[in-house]
Amino acid sequence: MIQALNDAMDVMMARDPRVLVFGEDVGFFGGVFRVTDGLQARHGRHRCFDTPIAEGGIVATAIGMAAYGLRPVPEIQFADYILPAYDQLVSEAARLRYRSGGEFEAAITVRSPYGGGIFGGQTHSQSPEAIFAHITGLKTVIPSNPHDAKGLLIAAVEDDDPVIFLEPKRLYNGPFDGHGDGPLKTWAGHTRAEVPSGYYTVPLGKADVVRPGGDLTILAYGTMVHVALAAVKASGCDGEVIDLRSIVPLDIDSISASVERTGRCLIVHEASRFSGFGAELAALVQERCFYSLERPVMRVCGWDTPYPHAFEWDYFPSPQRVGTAITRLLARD
Amino acid sequence: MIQALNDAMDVMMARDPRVLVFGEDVGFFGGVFRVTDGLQARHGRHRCFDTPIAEGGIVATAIGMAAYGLRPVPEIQFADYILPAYDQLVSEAARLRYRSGGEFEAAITVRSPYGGGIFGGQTHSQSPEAIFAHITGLKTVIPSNPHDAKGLLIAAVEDDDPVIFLEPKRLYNGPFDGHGDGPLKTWAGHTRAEVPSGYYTVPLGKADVVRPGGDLTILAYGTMVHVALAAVKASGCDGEVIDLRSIVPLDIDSISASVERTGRCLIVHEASRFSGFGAELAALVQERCFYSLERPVMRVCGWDTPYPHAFEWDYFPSPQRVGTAITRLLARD
Amino acid sequence: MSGIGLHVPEPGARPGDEPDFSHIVVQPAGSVDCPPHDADEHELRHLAFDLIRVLDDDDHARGGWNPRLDPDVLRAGLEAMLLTRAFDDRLFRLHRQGKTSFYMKSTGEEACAVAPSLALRRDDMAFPTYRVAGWLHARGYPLERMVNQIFSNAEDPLRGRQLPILYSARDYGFYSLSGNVGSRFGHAVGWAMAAAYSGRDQIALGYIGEGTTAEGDFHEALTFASVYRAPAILCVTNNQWAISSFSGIANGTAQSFAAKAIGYGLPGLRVDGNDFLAVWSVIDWAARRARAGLGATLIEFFTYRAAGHSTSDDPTRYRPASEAAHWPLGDPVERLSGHLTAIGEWDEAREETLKAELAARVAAAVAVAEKVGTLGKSKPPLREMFLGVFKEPDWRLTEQMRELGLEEHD
Amino acid sequence: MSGIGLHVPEPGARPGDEPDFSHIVVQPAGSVDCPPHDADEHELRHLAFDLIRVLDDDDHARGGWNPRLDPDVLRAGLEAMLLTRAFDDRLFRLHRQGKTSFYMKSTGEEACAVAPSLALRRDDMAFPTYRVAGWLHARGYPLERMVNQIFSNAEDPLRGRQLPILYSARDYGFYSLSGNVGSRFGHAVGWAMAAAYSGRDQIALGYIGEGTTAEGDFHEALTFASVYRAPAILCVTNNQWAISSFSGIANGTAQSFAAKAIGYGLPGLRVDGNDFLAVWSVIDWAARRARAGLGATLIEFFTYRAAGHSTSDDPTRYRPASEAAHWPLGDPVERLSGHLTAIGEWDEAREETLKAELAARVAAAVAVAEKVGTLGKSKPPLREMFLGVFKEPDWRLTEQMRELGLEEHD
Ligand SMILES: Cc1ncc(C[n+]2csc(CCOP(=O)(O)OP(=O)(O)O)c2C)c(N)n1
Ligand SMILES: Cc1ncc(C[n+]2csc(CCOP(=O)(O)OP(=O)(O)O)c2C)c(N)n1
Ligand SMILES: [Mg+2]
Ligand SMILES: [Mg+2]
Repeated sequence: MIQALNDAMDVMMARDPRVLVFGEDVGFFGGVFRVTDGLQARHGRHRCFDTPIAEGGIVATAIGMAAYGLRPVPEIQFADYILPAYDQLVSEAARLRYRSGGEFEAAITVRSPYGGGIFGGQTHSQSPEAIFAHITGLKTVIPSNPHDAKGLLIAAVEDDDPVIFLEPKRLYNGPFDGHGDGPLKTWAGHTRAEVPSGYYTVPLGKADVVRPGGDLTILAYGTMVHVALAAVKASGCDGEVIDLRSIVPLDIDSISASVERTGRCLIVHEASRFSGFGAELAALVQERCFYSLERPVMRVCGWDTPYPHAFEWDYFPSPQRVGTAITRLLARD
Repeated sequence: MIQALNDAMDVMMARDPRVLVFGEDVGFFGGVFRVTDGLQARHGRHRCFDTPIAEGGIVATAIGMAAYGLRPVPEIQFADYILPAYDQLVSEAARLRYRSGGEFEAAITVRSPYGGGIFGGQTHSQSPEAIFAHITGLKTVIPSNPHDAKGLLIAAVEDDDPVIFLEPKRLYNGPFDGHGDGPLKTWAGHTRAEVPSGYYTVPLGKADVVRPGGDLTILAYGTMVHVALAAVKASGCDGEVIDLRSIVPLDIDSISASVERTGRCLIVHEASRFSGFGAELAALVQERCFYSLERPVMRVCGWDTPYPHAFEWDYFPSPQRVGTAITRLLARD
Repeated sequence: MSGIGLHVPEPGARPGDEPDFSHIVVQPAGSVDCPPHDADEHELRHLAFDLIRVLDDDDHARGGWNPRLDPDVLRAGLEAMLLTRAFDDRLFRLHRQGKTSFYMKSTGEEACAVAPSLALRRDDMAFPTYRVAGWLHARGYPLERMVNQIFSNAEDPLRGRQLPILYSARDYGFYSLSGNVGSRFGHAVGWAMAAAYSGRDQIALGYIGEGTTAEGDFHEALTFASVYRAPAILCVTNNQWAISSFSGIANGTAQSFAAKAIGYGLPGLRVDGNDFLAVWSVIDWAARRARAGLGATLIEFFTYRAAGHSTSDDPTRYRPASEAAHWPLGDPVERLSGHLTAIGEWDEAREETLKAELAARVAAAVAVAEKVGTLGKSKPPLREMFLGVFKEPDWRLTEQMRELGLEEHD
Repeated sequence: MSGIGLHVPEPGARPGDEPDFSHIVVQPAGSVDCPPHDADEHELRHLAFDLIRVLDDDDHARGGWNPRLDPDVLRAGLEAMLLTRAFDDRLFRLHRQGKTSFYMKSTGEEACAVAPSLALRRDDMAFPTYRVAGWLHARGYPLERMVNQIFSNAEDPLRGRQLPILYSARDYGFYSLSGNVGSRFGHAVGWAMAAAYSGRDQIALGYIGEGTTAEGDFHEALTFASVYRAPAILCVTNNQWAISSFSGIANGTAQSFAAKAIGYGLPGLRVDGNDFLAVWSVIDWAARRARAGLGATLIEFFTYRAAGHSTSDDPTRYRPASEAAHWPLGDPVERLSGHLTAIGEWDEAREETLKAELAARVAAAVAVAEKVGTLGKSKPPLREMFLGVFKEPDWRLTEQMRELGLEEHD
């Protein structure tokens, strides 16, 4: 997935001189996860460079550049460290077009490695998508595989709205089914690991039914898509797994159509549960599919605690926990 | 309500030398809403003082003071301006006890005027409670009347956890039923405007059934409690209105008990709907009361736009909009 | 003062006290040297502690910082300052009459907005605060557009979405304002970097209030400006007050906001903000430096907020009512007018005529806007509430529009 | 260099280049004056551009900043630095063996942690970065507790909740660390203000990396320290690198991090961070100033990060592999050892004995902790995941504990 993301930026930098890539350690070094590796060498120091350690300043600079007419693609080193830039994203990027009557807009794409599963402890593991989903004017994208990652990132860079692009770092080097003690898998051989070369897009706001099924609907994104698939497989049920790909815009039609068919809905995310994005999904599903629902919409999420280093595999939603929820949803009364 | 809040701080400053009050313009001037009026004169400049315009710095300073053993009560001038302090609240205040194995804690109470209805435009009107509700380790309190405001604020100051205390500024000078063009009402004569003198608390996490009823349950907090009451009255139905008072901790038992009885639930808040706190309430209600629900849980909220100056009374949930939702919820099929 | 205990600074005078500006050292006009614009930063450090002044007490221009402007330019500056004042007075009164929800004046600080607006190029960009409307007046922004914005009426260029006076005027080099203070200071630096990246010699001018320099945004903007040598002029308007807090609440024991430049390796200039010529001159110096690729300059405009903070404020609650009258650096309008008179290019009669004409222009613009409608009496179509959130409304917004009986395109 | 175009700074040398420290001016030890600790800030400004050094190339202590410490104190400092190094070496290797998830060394910077720890009082409080474990070693924090934390095992004092090395040790004057850089710098100021408010003469010492000075937190902390005259010592550890970014990415065209003090009206001292005596001396000076109620001092420790950033880093990708060996200010351990030897208070044999003893102490502590268990082999009871979030778990946490089969009190 790292290569796919790198590709996306490489393609866009070659196509469009307005695209700049910058962030902490992204220049000469190529990023702590190497996602920007080689971009400085290929496109020049003025197009891919290091920044001071000041996330608010990084985003402010990007907004100013966008106001000039460029299309900056800043990186925040870890999504945990996006919070110092939260005011810039919410009060400025998300509101600029609206409040200026369309005179200025903030066409920026803020990339950030995100989520847990790498023993990164409290501040290298968090999943803050809900605090962006609530902010009107921001789009939020979370890919689950290399193919989508590249296509979505290109679409995000081309989008005229500010996009938060969260990269599940547990998926950087391979799919992950949630078994913390399992062998490491690489992307090799995975169907979604084949990344076309050159330019292509995956549109924002289109979910992907990664496993069609009739028994129940599982809504997931990022790493949890793989965990959900593993759980469905283990359960032996015919579950439909929908990869949302972007949570804003949200593909509400695919969600409703599926739940209306299955009558059962399970939501899975890593972020802690309370007031997480799963709450909005549950609220929407029961608003729109109430009379089709056989069971309450269920959520399997991170617990309502900070991300705990030693208890990573107890916190991270596991195929077992997802399986238990599936069993409950499918139980005959 | 201003006087009640002022009272609460006055009482606590007199009782406990560890209580300090500070923020932008709160010292000599007494705050732009005059909530800290007289505290500097009564308790001294070292106990109630102005700060630099740096919300992150205000909260950081408060956390450091709390780590020493004080109980700071900083004010953020408008809740819209709390975002520069978001990282301090989330990464530091909310996590300090947890990550330090209990060695340090951040017993701070961050007060902030909040919400719309005063023609304050985009950045003097927002309701950011959802972004706090999602953060484990923070408590979030929103009073709806003078009596509760004082008792809840005292409870918050005494609480050992960090508390975000959001004061609906539309209620500062009187209850408000949502009719933007109606005559101004003062608190005089309102049942909850009688504020006992001296020390008393209203516990965090206990909702208040402000109007018992059997037809449906309306969950609200802050200004919307009054709007909900007005709408119930206008509709002529027997709606139960629950004032949550604090959204974390949440009084889930009162909520469940009510909805199990009424089978219908409406959630009202000013913040924009998508991924707002109403989503969590809807998710919880359908999780816990699914088999009692006659209708989907409904939400009436601010639209998914920034807070728009000229369209304030179109944006702000009105008794009419609440009334329409009540009608839909009560409609026979 | 020292000793243990929490130190909390206080201004020299509070209501009831005599105004006290004895701590302010006013250097004679012309006494500060004017180094070449490409001098090394370390040769410029003393300027951050001096006070650059051109106009002397006898209304003459003195010293190396005298920009030697054409009298036409000076008259244009005077006119724009007077227009700013006329507009402020009128709109402030309209607020009292309930015709708008909010207004803010810039009385006493007009030179800090007008001189840069005239000194810089049309393709440069200002990143304003709410107190530099003079920038727009200096560039001939249509008055009725401003009033329409202030009334949030059907002709409001910001479509009813924004608080009064939080203008946006791209074609006039005026970036979108917002209610948050400080959060656009870094945008100025990003814009300047983008200009440099694009190979253009445009510059960005960032404004920030002295109170707001305490925000992290200020520091991050200066850091980026320093690291990438951004062609920006970063200006602190030190008008002594931030609502009710005096400048010592932002600056602590330091005496100069310009001195903050030193820590970033940038030149810091401290200038008499009520001296139109001095303000022009430092802006011009910094612009030449920036256009030459030598990076940013921090400028402190030393001035005084003569009016209340906004229509919601009553300054007599926290400072002596007569403080403004004691401000040692005078009034920018009177000083420029006095200078023009002293050099024989102006007289009282012309000023009276001009004032009357400007008042009439403002009145005419207000009349036009009032005909469209004042706050609440007229507003843009309701669908504007939903437009511009995203480039294209998503299903949430279209559904919500439908709920209000609106069509996306009607 | 000037001209239009986006300027992006680069370090003097990259992998494959010769290390280049020619831009660093090393002033002779003893050449910088030592003003009284209660001098006025404006008399101290030059110190921000100087480099305070005590230990000369011939291993002797020189000049007014010589703290004239007892040899016992010097030996305690040397021992703590050697212990820090021994601990780092051992734990770094344990990471390679998969016994922990993460580790960070402070090689080359030990004096910046150890000297302040010994110079300050037990009731003062340090607000550390992840690179000052020497503070704990200097105060005798039990080694096996540190290792237990690093292993996140059943005896981990932080109950498995925190990344390795993000210690908290209140009784040792060591505030809770976190993975975020910078966000505790302002806590130091708040703590110091609280001490002053409480009428105590305790002081807070804040640490921050030179890269992290770019965060708004840094500026806001200095602003509050200046405004309220907080009894704090605010220290920038300039080890030249922030992961792969050289110091010019934080400081732009400025040469001194200490010079940032000037903009706040605070004294700024720039000191040779590899000189134990000089570090001690400036801390002592600043502590006396703070305890006298004269407010905060900003100190720049000029040093070099000799090791990689962390166990996740490979510095040869972005800087010459031999750069550390060329660092012009030497190694803090060797320099202090050399000084003790020069004054006849130390010799090679004693050092070898001490090193062996320290290695054995570390090994013994590791053995104890390994017996409890390494990462994943042992952990605190699972309910610790839910405790400490709030003072008392609310229904959400108790329900979730129940879902995992846990009782709140078992
Ligand atoms: C982030 C933020 N915090 C607080 C406020 C409230 N506020 C509005 S203006 C102001 C004072 C600003 O003072 P200064 O920067 O000196 O500018 P001046 O009003 O003097 O021009 C404050 C605190 C705000 N608008 N934004
Ligand atoms: C807020 C935040 N942003 C980014 C990071 C990632 N990060 C960890 S250490 C580091 C470099 C810090 O450099 P410096 O301040 O010089 O300290 P040093 O490592 O040299 O001691 C960065 C960018 C972080 N931990 N926190
Ligand atoms: Mg001001
Ligand atoms: Mg460093």
